[in-house]
Amino acid sequence: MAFDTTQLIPLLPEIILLVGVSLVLVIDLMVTDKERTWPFMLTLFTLLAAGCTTVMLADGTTQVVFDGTYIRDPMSDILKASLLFLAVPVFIYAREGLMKSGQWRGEFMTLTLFAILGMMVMISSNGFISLYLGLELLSLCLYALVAFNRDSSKSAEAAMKYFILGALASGLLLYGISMLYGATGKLDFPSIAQAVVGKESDIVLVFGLVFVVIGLAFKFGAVPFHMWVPDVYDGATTPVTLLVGSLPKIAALGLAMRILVDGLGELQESWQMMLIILALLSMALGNLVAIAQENIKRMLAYSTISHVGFIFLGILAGSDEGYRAAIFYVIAYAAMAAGAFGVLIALDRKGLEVDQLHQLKGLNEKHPWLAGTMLLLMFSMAGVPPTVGFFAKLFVLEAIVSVGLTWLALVAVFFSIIGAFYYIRVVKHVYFDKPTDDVEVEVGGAAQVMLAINGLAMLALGLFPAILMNLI
Amino acid sequence: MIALSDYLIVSAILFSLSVAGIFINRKNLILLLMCIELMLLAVNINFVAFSYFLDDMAGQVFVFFILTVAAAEAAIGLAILVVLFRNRHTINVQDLDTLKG
Amino acid sequence: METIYLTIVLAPLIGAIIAGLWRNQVGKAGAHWVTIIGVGISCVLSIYVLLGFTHGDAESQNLSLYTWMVSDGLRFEIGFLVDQLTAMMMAVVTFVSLMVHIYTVGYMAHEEGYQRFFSYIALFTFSMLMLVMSNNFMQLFFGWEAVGLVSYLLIGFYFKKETAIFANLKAFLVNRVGDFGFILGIAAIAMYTNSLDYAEVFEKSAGLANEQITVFPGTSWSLMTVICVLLFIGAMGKSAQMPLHVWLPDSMEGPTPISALIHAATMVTAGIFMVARMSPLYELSETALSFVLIIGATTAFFTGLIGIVQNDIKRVVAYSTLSQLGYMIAALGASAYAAGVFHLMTHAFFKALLFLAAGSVIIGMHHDQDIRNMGGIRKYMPITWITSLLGSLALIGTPFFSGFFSKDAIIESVHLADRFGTNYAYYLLVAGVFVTALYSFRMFFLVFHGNGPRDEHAKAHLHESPWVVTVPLVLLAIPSVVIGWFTIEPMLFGEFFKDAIYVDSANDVLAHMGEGYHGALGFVVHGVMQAPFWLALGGFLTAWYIYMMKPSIALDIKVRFDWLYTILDRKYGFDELFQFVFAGGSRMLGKIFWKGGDQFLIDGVAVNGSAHGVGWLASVARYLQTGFLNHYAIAMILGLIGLVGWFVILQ
Amino acid sequence: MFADFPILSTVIWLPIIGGLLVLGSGDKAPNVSRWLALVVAVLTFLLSIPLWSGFDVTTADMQFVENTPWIAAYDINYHLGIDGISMPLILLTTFITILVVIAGWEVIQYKPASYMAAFLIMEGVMVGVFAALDAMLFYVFWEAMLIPMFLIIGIWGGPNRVYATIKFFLYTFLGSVFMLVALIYMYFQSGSMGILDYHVLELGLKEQILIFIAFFLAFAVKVPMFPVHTWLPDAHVEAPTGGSVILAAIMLKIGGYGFLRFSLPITPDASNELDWIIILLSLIAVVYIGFVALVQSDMKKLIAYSSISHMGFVTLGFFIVFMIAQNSAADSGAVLGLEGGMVQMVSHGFISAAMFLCVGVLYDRLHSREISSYGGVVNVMPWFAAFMVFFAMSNAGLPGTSGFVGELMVILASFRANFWFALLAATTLIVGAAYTLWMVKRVVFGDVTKESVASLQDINAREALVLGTLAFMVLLLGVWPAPLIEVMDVSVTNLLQHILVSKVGG
Repeated sequence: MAFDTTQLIPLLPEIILLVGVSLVLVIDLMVTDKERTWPFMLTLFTLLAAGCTTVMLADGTTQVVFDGTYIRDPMSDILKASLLFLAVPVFIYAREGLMKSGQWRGEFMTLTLFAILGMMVMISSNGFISLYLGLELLSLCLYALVAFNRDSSKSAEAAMKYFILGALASGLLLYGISMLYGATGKLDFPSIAQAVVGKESDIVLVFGLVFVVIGLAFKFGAVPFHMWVPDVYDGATTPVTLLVGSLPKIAALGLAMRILVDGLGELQESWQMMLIILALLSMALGNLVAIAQENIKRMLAYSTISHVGFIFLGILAGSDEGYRAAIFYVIAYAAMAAGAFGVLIALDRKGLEVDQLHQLKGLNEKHPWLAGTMLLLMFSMAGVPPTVGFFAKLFVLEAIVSVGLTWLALVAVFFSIIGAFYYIRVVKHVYFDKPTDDVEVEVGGAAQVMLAINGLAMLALGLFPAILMNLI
Repeated sequence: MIALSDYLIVSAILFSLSVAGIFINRKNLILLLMCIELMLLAVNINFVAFSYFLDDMAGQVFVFFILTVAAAEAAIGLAILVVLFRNRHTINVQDLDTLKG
Repeated sequence: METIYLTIVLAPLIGAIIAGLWRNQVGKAGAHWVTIIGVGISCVLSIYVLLGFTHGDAESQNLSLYTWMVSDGLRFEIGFLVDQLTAMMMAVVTFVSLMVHIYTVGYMAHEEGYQRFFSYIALFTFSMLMLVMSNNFMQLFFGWEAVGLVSYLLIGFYFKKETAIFANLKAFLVNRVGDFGFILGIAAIAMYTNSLDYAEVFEKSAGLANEQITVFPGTSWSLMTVICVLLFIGAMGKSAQMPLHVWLPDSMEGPTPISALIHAATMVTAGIFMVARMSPLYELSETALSFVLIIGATTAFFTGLIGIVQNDIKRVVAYSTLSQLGYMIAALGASAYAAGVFHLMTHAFFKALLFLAAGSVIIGMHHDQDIRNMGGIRKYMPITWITSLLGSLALIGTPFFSGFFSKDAIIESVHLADRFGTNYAYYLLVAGVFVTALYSFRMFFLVFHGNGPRDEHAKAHLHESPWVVTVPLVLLAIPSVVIGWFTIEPMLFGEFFKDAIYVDSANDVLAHMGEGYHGALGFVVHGVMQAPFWLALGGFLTAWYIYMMKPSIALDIKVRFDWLYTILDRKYGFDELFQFVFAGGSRMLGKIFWKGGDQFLIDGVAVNGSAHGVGWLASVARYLQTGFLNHYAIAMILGLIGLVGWFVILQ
Repeated sequence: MFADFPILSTVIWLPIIGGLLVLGSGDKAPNVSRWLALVVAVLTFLLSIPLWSGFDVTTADMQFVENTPWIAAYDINYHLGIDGISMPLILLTTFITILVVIAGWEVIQYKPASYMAAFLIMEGVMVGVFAALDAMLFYVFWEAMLIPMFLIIGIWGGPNRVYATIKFFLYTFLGSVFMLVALIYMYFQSGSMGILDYHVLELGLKEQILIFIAFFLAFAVKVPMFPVHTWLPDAHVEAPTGGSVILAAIMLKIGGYGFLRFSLPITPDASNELDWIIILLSLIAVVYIGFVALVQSDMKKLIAYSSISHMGFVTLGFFIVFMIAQNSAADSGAVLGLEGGMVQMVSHGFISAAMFLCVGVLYDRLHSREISSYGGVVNVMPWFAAFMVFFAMSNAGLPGTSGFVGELMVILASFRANFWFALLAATTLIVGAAYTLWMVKRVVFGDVTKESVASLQDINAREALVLGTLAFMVLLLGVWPAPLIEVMDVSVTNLLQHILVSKVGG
């Protein structure tokens, strides 16, 4: 079949991004100043351009191009748009952090942009092949990024762990895909969907499904495949953790939706049961172990695990309402995580990374704006109205109650109480304790403004969640 | 004639060998990297077998993608290994336990 | 008429507010003038209203001022019911209060907190009038508690004295125990008659005569008995009857004028007034009346005994008040309500007189209240001597004195009543007469006769109190003597109380007594032949013989009967018992509940316990993250095996 | 009158925006922020007066209603409205906040702007709770109220504030979270988020019991009822004076209001079934907590326990409704109980606010809340002693003060339900008087033994103004409660008829 250029239009955002990355790569070689403002400006420009094009292209229809391997539909639009627009604050915070620790090198920009490209491919994949490619592109970039700080043994160890477990997980995923391929003979989701209709109880199919769900669970960081999350969050430098903690979760949701909903929608009862088990374990262990942490990054890692539990609740509801709730939740969560790590970066000082809880003491004395942002973020994570976190939890709970899983809602809500404790403990450190050291907090202008916007977004979306809800 | 099930059994054995290699091994990391490669190859066998028996080319195309990705993965894995060795002067799995709790 | 009642009630209140809030601006003189004018106005008007009833043709008015609240068909009003009983009480209250106001000018001359004291006694008069004039239970309860509040403030007037602030707390709490029963009674009435207005309640109460109420499941008691007993518990608290009498002796910590006003004449009589007002209810329950009778009689006799061994002049008079209140309650118990109220009136006069005389003696002796180092004051304070002689004679019931008429009427009516416990009560009351005579004249002789106060210094300063003190004494002495003679006819046997107090014809003892009554003189002649007169005389002679002729006898009686002496001295151990059981008991209970319940059980186990549990679980779960790469891989594989096992094999 | 002007929204959002402005004004010029806060508080109160004057006493349905869609996808809409039950509480909130702003004038030196801002925001949110008629809107306001209070206790509190405020937060969060699931469940049963629709929603008995338990957990913690009350004394002891006043005067009432607005009308049969548990807990609260209050050595803890005991009356008044209806002898009295509970809530608002302000006055001078460190205060502070004794008396339920009105009505009503309820409830007369007056004896009366007490000066004009207004309100409500009862009468009667009708239906 002839190749006509109209098929490229849905891919415009990806193309812009690719061109942008290459330019950054080249320009970075020539630029000499420490700030690397030019490549940074170019990166931001690429992201915004890609984001705008995604928004322009989004017209509610679904386009399948490239012989069925690439799909652009409302879900991919919202996920890609939120991914790109969230990447802007992530970059600003990361630049702030890396500048302080003197690690600000061009490779960070290129690797991150490639990672984002990988995510976009994953989100709009219509077959296992493109899915696998996007996933590996993302994972490999992240492995490299975690080891970004060459001379810190912690990062190296974290990277190694992440790499080994990541490779193991992708191996399991592939094994699952091969099984599915074997059972259905197809690799693209629409045809798999038809092929699967009659054969719910086929052993090979279910076997493949289990492996795929495990691969998926690893990407999210759900218990018992969560082991890498705390070590990577703690080991990597904070800017990298910020990246690992926020954007990939959106991509992971895209991955889950593609496989479970587009591909294996028919096997809903079985993967729903799997997800319930994973969700319960994640919420339980995530909230529980977070209490015993003194290191903020590890605490936020475990909090991510507990949030993953809630996202799984959205997916397992299986209703359209559930998926919308899951998307809303993951976008809100990504913003929260970005904000939280952003605040940590703002507190970093020359050469000394802030990662202990007691280092947060008395932030309200030193920098009320930052303290206010941290307050809004923490209460949003705890799910206390009027922040957006509450509505995220609310919509997910409504989804599962509408499907009749009221007991699951009660258990989820119970764990969120335990969760609330360590979030308000952070607020305690920030507001109620006196500062232990009198070192001034200096934060770059852009980061400070961005953090303020991020914090206030928590409140604004909390008061008017319809803004985001109607887009989905 | 070799039936589909024989291929599946072989790839299953290879797969479980590599998984065992990953979590039994106490000593060095390179062995771990080798196990990962082994796992990907096992999956390739699976794909080729299914593709042959279903006589649909998509499976074998997928294998090529997997091979390329495996190569990239090995590169990154060794790079991280080098960085790790530069910092820690050891590649023993037992010493990688500073991050815990 | 409404404006008159309003002025009667509001005049003292306005006086109290002015004296209280603007005390510095008004100054000492201003304060006592404002309050005296206030109370004076209401006293004159009250007497006018009383005359309206006795000589004019006024009949009872029942009007409501404003609706306090209407909830669920139950109307809460503030209003006045003025009939003969109220008029009489208003006159007594305002008159005695006026005397006390004038008296205090002298007594409290150089005490600090002068204006505050005047504002309190004016406030007291307001509360007492509200209580007496109310036409519904809610306002009665308002007056009831307001009077309790003012007595709390006045007993604790010398707030520097530790014993005073202990006494006022004790008084308030014991009153509150009474009010506890009182409010339950009101709740019962509100439930069964669905109204709180006297008129409506009395109308409906006839229909409820044989209504039953199950308090303990299985038993069922007559509703009227339960209501009357509950109301009477309130009266016991306020009028200091036997178990709840412990606060009155301690209330002597307050300045003497208030002992006279509150703890002799007005507040303590509120209980008797209430029972008399509720006569239609009480008439419907025999058991309640006999309960009242027995409590009254026991209080009359046993508190009188304690009076004999007291050495503080105010305590002796206090115990005599307790015993006289016992007499009034006994009269009510014998459903001779008019006799009870009659004795209330006469008692108000001579008891106020005795207290004020004691106060004047205390001023003379420079606040030394121990009668043992007094004596022979007769020569130095003649007016006080004469007036307290008249008071004592009226108290023990010598013929022609008012005490005689009212006390004899009570003893006669108890004798005639045929109810459970009447003869027990009769013997106690008769024996009480002897005891009353003994302790009142023991005090009289020890204080006024004998050979002068021991230490010279006190003797040198002894002189008659200023006119401000002695004039009220004289003014009170006159009614103590003559009031009985004039008012026995209309009150007891005449038509005075006809519509205020309802007495069931079956047990109308006073009517039965009335047949044999022909004139006050005839009553005296009849009375002289009865036992009480001789017992009173006997008591007088023994007191005269022991304390005038041979004081040594008193000592060896005390030695021979020292077990009896200690019992009486320690007031039958009621104080220690209540202190240990109630005060100590509730503190200990509080500690158990707090330490055991709140601190240990709820906080310790449930709250902190679960918090520690979660914390411990968290720290344990934390060790799952060992840091070893292969442990992580094992975890993943276990997860894999688990899921595969669950789904592939089980399905 | 200007009917279309959204009064309720302004009364909610004016203080919140005002609070943000005060926060914005920063701590550089404390006086500017204090005066701004006062202006906002007074303005809000003036704006809430039309709610009283414009209130139509004859109808039971909602007034000043505002209804605009908020999240259409889940048909959550911004639905506000008040009736006889919520209107007095709103006025109490706006009134008390002015006093808190004045009370915290000089006392708060550390970051006064954020202190005032926190209170103003909280005022707006609390009015929101009372006015919300949409389940989610109610829940958002209900939870949002926790944050300012959490910060107030945490930042300006006493030495052990952190433990107290975290305990306070988690306790309330625990209770309310289960209510959320119940609300969602009912949303799917009825298809709408409107609270009034829940009132007419037919539910099976088993469902009703589960929903009732969820609501009970949320509101029992707020009231606080017996087993879940231990957070209140800690929160009070550690909270600054202003915090204690708001906590006692208004936040406890939200629990009571919740019972009236949610538990009783939505699950009448379950309430009927389980009313004996709540009556038992309320009576325990009255008696048990009364004795516990007796042995307290810390003034604030004592008053905190006394508010638990008084709030026990409120829940008693609400839940004897069914027993009265069944008790043949009593023809009516259920409305008396409900209105008694309501009046007790309003009057306890004034009295406990005043008592905490009195302790605050002493604490500002001597920085100790221990009863033992005082004695003979009357000699050096006569005016303060007068106020203290007056409020102590009203706390012990002296007739003529508002404390007595609520207790009288509840005792009269509970007698109709069962003799023993009234008897146990009436013990509060004795125990209440005992612990309050014993405290007064040890603090106010007696001779001046400690020289620290000797150096105290009497209350200044500002404190006198605050205590004076409260004294006036307590007296006014005590001497003439008719207007308050009149306002709530029709709504409460309508609520009662609604409750007595079984909903188990279909």
